[in-house]
This record gives sequence, structure tokens and C-alpha cells, in this order.
Amino acid sequence: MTPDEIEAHITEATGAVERSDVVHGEVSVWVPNDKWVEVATHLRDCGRCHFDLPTFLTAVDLEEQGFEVVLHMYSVRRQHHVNVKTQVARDEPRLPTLSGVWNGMNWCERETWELFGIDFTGHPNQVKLLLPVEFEGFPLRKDFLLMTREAKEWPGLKEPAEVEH
Amino acid sequence: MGLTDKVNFPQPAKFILNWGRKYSLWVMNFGLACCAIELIAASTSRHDFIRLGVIPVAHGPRQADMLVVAGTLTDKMAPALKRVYEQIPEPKYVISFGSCSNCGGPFWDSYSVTKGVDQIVPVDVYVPGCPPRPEALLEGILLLQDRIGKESLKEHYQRREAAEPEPAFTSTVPIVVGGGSINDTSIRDE
Amino acid sequence: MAVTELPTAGMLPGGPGEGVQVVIAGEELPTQEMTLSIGPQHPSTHGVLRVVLTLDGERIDTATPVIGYMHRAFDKLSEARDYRQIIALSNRHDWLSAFGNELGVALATERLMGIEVPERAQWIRMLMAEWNRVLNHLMFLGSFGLELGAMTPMFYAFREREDIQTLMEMATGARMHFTYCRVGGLKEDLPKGFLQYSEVLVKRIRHRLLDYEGLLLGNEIFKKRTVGIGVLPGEVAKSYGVTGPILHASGVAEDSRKTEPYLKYSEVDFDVPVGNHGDSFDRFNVLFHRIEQSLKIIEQVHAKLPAGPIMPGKMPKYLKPPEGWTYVRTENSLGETGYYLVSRGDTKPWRLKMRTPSFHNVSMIPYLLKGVLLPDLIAVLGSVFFVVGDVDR
Amino acid sequence: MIFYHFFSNPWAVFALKLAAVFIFFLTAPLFLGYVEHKGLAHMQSRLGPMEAGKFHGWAQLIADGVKFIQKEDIVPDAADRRIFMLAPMIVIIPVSLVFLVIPFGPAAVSCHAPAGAGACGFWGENFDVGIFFVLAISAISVIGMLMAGWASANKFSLIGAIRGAAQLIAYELPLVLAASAVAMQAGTLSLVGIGDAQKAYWFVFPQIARFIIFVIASLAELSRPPFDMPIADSEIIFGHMTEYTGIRFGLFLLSEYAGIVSLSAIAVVLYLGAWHGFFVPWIPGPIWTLAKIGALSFLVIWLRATYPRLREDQLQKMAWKYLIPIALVNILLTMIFKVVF
Repeated sequence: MTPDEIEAHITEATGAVERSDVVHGEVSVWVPNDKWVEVATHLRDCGRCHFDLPTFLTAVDLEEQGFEVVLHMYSVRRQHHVNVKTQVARDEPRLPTLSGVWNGMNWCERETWELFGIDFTGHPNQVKLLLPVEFEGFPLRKDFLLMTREAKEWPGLKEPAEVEH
Repeated sequence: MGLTDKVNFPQPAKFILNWGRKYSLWVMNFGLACCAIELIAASTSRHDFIRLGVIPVAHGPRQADMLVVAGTLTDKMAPALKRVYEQIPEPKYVISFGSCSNCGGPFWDSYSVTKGVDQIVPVDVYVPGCPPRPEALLEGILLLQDRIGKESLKEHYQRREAAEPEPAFTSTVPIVVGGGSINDTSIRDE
Repeated sequence: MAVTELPTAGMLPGGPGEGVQVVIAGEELPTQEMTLSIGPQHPSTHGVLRVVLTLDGERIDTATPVIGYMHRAFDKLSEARDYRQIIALSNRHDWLSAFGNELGVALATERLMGIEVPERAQWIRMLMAEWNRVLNHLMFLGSFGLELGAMTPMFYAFREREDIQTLMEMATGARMHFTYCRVGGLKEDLPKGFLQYSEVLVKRIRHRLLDYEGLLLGNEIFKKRTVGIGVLPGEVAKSYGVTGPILHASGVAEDSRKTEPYLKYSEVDFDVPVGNHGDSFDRFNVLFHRIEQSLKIIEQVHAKLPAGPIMPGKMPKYLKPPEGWTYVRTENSLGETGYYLVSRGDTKPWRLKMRTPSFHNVSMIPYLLKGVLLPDLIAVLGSVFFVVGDVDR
Repeated sequence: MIFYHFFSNPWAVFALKLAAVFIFFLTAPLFLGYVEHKGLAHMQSRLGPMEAGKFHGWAQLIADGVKFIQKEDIVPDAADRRIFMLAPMIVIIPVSLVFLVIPFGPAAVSCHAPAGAGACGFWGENFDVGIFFVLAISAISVIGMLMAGWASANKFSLIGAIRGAAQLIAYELPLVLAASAVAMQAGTLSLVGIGDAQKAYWFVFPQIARFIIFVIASLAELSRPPFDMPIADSEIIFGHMTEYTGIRFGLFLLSEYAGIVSLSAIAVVLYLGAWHGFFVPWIPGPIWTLAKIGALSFLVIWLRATYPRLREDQLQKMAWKYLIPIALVNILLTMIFKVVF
């Protein structure tokens, strides 16, 4: 399917799409939190979508608007992509888990929980994946500062225009 | 150990003992990141540091004489490095291979990277580069062998004991491949 | 675990897959599981992966990979660096396919900024990407032999790698982290004599691949150790997000060089080697044949390389992609490496998520290791191609 | 005449032989280790040791030895101290005893030694049951291996030791069966006698299968590739040797290479015509023996460069399903031929 067809199909079939757009040939659909699992399951099982390869799941810090969780999927058979996005609140980020839908989501969600602090309810094993157990804080949030940079400016700092190439 | 840390040997005996240590540096390949590949490259066909008696068949730390830390050391990995270092029997030598293990390298501002292995273990030779060429490691080994050829084990152990609680580079002034010294502040202030 | 649950016992004649029912006397005796922690510094995990095993004799009950020993915070650091510096940083996460990584960053930025890359630069990028793929696959072919106890392929692989690295050094000036891509094109044009040496090298490596075929793929013991070990069905692979040679070995020919050609892959002719069974041997067979396909692409690039500039005429002084986002996927050596780039119009990205193949490959390890013998851990781990820096980033 | 008196004194002969055996026991493994370094290196397009001792690194293993004696002697806290320290000795002593009975040449002509000291010749001792002495004593090393593995209090060591023991049990039988067929054909258990019996033809020619079984079984007993599962470095670090440092580790290494030499020597005596040469009969017997031992040891090294390792259960399967039945059939055939002809 072409990006526009996917957009139309998902909007129609799930009835849960808040808004959608197509940029650089990539479809994004925004869905509410409570329809998250439902939409993902539909995209996996529907014969026309057939998204069988979950590419990645991550989040983007939107500062005061909370976090945007992005799920990218690909269909090997139909050869098309989709980005399913949802926004979670900043003060209590919470989202139902997708680890029952695709096996691969287990680690992706663990990583996202660890780096952004987004709680995936129902996740079977939500423990630290990359960082040591004693690490505190959620490093990919914008309010997590790189202390080395804060302490001292990098001595080799140059603006791009100052060097050739 | 045993006698070697208590007695000053006469010159011929010392020469033979040092010669043995110099040409039999079994290396514990503590390959962590990119530099590990260059370390392996240094041990294989073209560069082949086995020529110099650096033998990469020590699979465990117990049989090793030299620890080459190649690559980025993270805070999560640091306890493992400390443990491996402690498992190596004396006399042991440490080569810090690559910018990451020297000082954090391109990940200097990361929240999870240890900025320099000399915070964890004492270092004898620093090999700069990201990653250094295998030739740089070969030079580091040659310089280390020179030093081993001249050292006295008794003094070696005394220095180690004096430096015991603090790792850093107090054991002896470390070698920096390509010249310079780690105490040379002129480079930093530039 | 009760002894009765064991269909076959590994240490007795028969072995796995033989279907010999072994009745163990003294069933009432309690047996104890052993927990064995392999890694983070262990010869078989090529890197700092740790696998915690519970063993029943030599049979693995459960295997839990523990990652993060190489987590260097690429995602966070790239938010503090401009695009030029990110190219240098991205080299380092998958150190065996450095060029493929920097290519992805450059492509993502170019797409967001709408930069048209000159023809010649695209062809050269493709040439370098394929040479990098050969470098990467040679490394895995060699190290797998070493882990199974055959020393020689490792040394042969490095002999070839040295040759290719000399070639790469001619163009880029670096042995491992090339930093040859620039947003918009390349650092500089190919030096004189590069193409001739490249042609010579293609022939030489094609000839030397016969050695690997003899030492590994055609070796009876190698086959005994790998055929039927760690079988991964295509559906399971896909549900874990596994891509690249492992997915191909499971019979799924999904390769973004074919399905969504970037650079000039639509203008060259090559095949995607596919396995039938998805076992360790198939994964290696696929890897081996991918080298041949890469060499084939390289030969076509030699013939078709056009003349022209390698950077677009006018580049902005500051790289400031407009507000927006994009996801660029490239078929890197080990699978799909993608960059999800969110820009807010600054010189630094707002968010750069790196999607790496190794992360997904490793997440699939518990599935493959369930119920195999301890020696097969090597055969499985070695054939689940991963680079630890690519797993942890 | 002084020589006559010297050689007729059994104690002098004994001392001389002991010294010779000891020197051979120390130098042959070192030489083999050096050949392995260089041989592997040249097979893998590198150079191998070049610096130690200046000329092509000939002193590499001596340097290793000098280093081993200086290393710290670590006994892990959790280890069973006495057994841990005893294990390397248990491994190396049986291996060294095997060297006592290897015959390198024929019985000397002008031999006037009194009865009781054994006939005079290029061997340490001519036992009447030499072949069983060798097979029995070389099996003792595995006890040392088990001791080392158990006492190290290391899981990798334990797995390695258990593998080693399982391997030895599986391969001792084909080894003994293959050797006993030779004893049957020669009509004697004495190694010197077996050597003599091959004057007409080498025992490898009548039945090559038996020789191959013997070589495979010895490789497994030595834990050399492709049967090096007990010390498989990529799985279990170094097997039973994982926790050993310095000179104790050196003893393990020495026993490994001495084991290669001794089992090659036994194979040469049993199958490859011991000191009997061909084409150039004027070359003395001991040199023939040494050359054959060298060639066979080189084969062992060569295999290391070529083959990956098998899996433990595959090895067991090979032993019980193939090698032992073939060896038994072989014995049967040998018996029939012996009776008929």
C-alpha cells in the first residue's frame, strides 16, 4: 500500500486515530493511550496491514507536553511502514505494554522505561537493561544534564563554520 | 613471588629473570570496544605481536602477565576490570590502549563512561589514538619491554605496596607512546 | 528440575536430536541446577556481553543476556553535538561497520534538509559501504572459527581485513572509523590508484574465499557443530525485530537494498542469499554468500562510476535541518540500522534514536539458547551476529 | 676397557639412563612447543616468536619458563589448598614415567649387563609388561585433572575436569583395544619386543584402521584439538587449569606437551616400526625413532591449525558407537590371522 492508503485504512479500520500525516513518505498516526494495544494488535493481525516486523519503539521528550512514544513497524510481505505515536503525560508517564503483541517489544520497552521513565503497565520484567542498578535518573529526559559538560566547557569547542569542509 | 620481592639479585641472575619476563608477556585481552579489533589486528597476521613474545593465549587472567585494556570502560564494567586486574598474579603490567581507556575519548561527557582506566587500575603504558594503529601498540610493548629489562623486582613490589590503596599511576612514571607525559600540562593549557 | 523431564541426556551416547530415550537410574536422587555466569569478560562473547545460564548438567535451562556493559549514551551525546560531530560519533557504536553507520546519519540529515547528493558521491558511498560489509563479514567468519576451536580462519580473515583496510585507508585516511561521509557528499574524492587496487582486491578476496569454504563451510566437524543447532523460524525472527543475515537465513529475503533502494542500489544487480532452515550453519552460509554478492556489487561500481563532483555546489554554512522528523533505514552489515531523527531547527538534533540490528538480535538469544548444550552456546552466540557496541550504543 | 667396566656397572648405567631420560623429558616438550609456535604461525601467514633469543625466537619457551618461576603463586581462597597444590604433580609424574620405557633403539650388541638390570639398549627400562605399564600409568593423569578441577572451586574448572574424565573413560578402551591387538600380533607385551617384531614389516601396514583408532584415541586422551573440550577456551576458559598461576600452570603445560611426545613415541613403537628405517639403513635406529616421533607430533600440531572442536556428546558417540566396535572386530580378525597363519 502507498503511505496515503495506509493512512486511510488505519483511520477507517481502527477508528481510534486522533490525527495523522505523511512526511518524507512516512505515515504517522496518533492514537490515544487506551487504544494503544488495540491498534497495535490490529496492525499485526489485519491482512491488509500485516505489520509483522516491529522495527523499534522509543520516545521523544516534548518537554511540557509530556513524551511522545513512537512505534515503528514494517511489513515484510506488503513492504510498507507505519509510525504509531501516542502522547503520555509528563508527571505520570504510563502506557500499557506491547510485549504480548511482539516479542521484540520486551527489550524496547525496558530500554524506554529506563531512559525516559515511562512506565509500561503489565510488562513482565521491567528492570534496568543498560545501566547499572544503582544508576539514578532517566538520562534521555531533557532535564537530565550531562554533568561533565555543565562542570566545564569542552576546550576544543568550535562552531561548524570555523572549520573547512 | 617468594624470593624475588625480598632479595636484590646479583646482576647476572637479575638479567636472566628480567629477560624471561621481558620476552614472555602473556596478554590478557581485555577487549571492550572498537580498540579491541585493533588489538586483535595487532596479534594477527600482518602486525603479529607474538614476534615480541607477547602471547595471546592466556584465556584467563590467572595465566596473564599483561593486561591490555582496549576500549571504552563503562561504570557498569569497571568492577569487572578491577576484578580481572586483581586476579592477575604479580608481576603484572597494564597497557591502556586507546583514547577511551586513557581518558574517556569521544565519550568524555557521557553519563555512563568511566573517564580513564587509571581511576581503577594502575597503568604502565598509555597508547593514544581512536583507535590507535596496531603499530602504536607495538611501540608501547617495545617501550614496556625496555623498562622490564631494566627494572628490579624488589623495587617494583615496594612501589606497588606504597601505591596500594590508590590505584592511579603512582607505581612508576608511566610511558606515553608518541612522547609526552601524562603530567605534562602544557598540552592541556594550550 | 526433575530428571524425568530430560528426554535425552547430553553426556551419554546419542546426544541431542538422536531421539535416544535415556532412562536414568536413581531418579529419586535430587539434582541441583547450577547457575553459570558467562561474561562480561569471556572469550566466547566477543565483547562484553554477559549471559547468565542455569544449567542442568551441560544442558542450558534458561539463558538471560545481561547487556549494558558498553552503554556509552550515543542517544544523549548526539543531542549535545552538531551533525558533523555526530558522524564521528556514530562510527563508533558498531565498530565493524563504521561506514554504514555514518552513511545513515548523513542520509537522515540530507533527507530532512532536502539536499541532493551528487551522482558520483552516491556511487562512492555505495562502494565504501560494500567494502565495509566485506570487512564486517570477514571478521565474523574468522572469529566464529576461533570460538569453535579452529584458529586458522581468524588469522586468514585478518590477513584479508588488513588488505581491505589498506584500501579504505587510501581513501579515508583511517583504519577503522572512516568519517568519510559528509552531509551532502563525501570528505574528498577517491585517490589515484584506488580503483585499480580495489579491482585487484576483489579478485584476491574472491580467490581466498575458497580457503574459508574449505576450512569452515566444507569442514565435517564444522557442519556437525552447526547444522540443526539454534534453529530460528522466520516468524519468530520477525516478531523479535531481527533483520539482516539472520533473517535471511531463516528464509525471509527482506533487504532494504532491494525493497527500498537507497543510494544507487536499484542500478546494480545482486541477489539476497537466503537460507532454508535458519540454523547456525545457514546463518554462516548466508554470511559467506553475502560477501560474494558484495564483491559483485563492487565490480559493478567499478564499471559504472561516473565522473563529477562529490559535494553539492552550495552548502549552508551551518547545518540546520528544518523542524520535522524522519526515519532513515539502511541495510547495514548486520541488518537494519535506522536513524529516527527529530529536529527543531537547531544545529543539534532534538532527538536522534538509533535503531540497531544487534540489539534485536541479542534480545532473541534466550529463545535460541533454551535447551541446548553448553558447547552449543558458542555455536549459537557466534552465529547471532552482534557487536556489543551496537547492542548497548 | 674403562667403558667396558663402566657399562657393566648397573648403577652407572642406571644413573646415565635416568639422566638421559630426564633431559629428554625436559627438552622434547620445549622443542615441540617451539615447533608448535612456529608451525602454527607459518600455517597462518605470520612469523611466530622472533625476538626471544634473537635467532627466530628459539628461546621463547625458556623465557616462558623463567617467567613462570617468578610469578606469584596464587591459591584461591575457596580452593581446597592441599589438593590444589598437589594436582600438577599428579599430572606430570605419570607422564614423566612413561618416558622411562620408551625404546629408542635396538639392544646394544656388546651388552654385558648382569641379569636383573634389564638388557642394555637405548631405553630406560625394558619391562616385560611395558605396553600395559604405559597405558595404565598414562591414565593416572586424569586423576590429577579431576583433583585440579574440583579443588579450584571454579565452575569452569569443574566442568572441564568432568569432561576430561568422561573423555578418558570413553577413549581408554579403544586405546587399550588397539594396543592389545599389536601385542597379540607381536606375541609380547614388552615394548622392545614389539619393536623387534616389526623388523619384517611395520604393524601399521596390516591394519591401518587400528593405527587410526590409536591416534584418535590418543588425541582425545591428550585433549588436543579436535578433542580439546576439557580445555575449550571459548566455553570454559581453560578447563581445570583456569585457576592455576605461575610454575604450577607451567607444569600443566609441560605435561601436555610431554604427553604428546610420549604418546607419539608409543604410537611409533607400536605401529610405525620403532627404530626400523627404510631406504637408508645406515642411519642409526634412535634417529629414526626421533624422526618418526617428530613427524607424528607435527601431525598433532597440524590438526590444531585445521579443525574446529567437536562437541562432548559427539565425541562420546564416536567412541562408543564406532571406535570400540571397530577395535573389537579388529582384535577378532587379528586372532583369526594369528591362528591361521
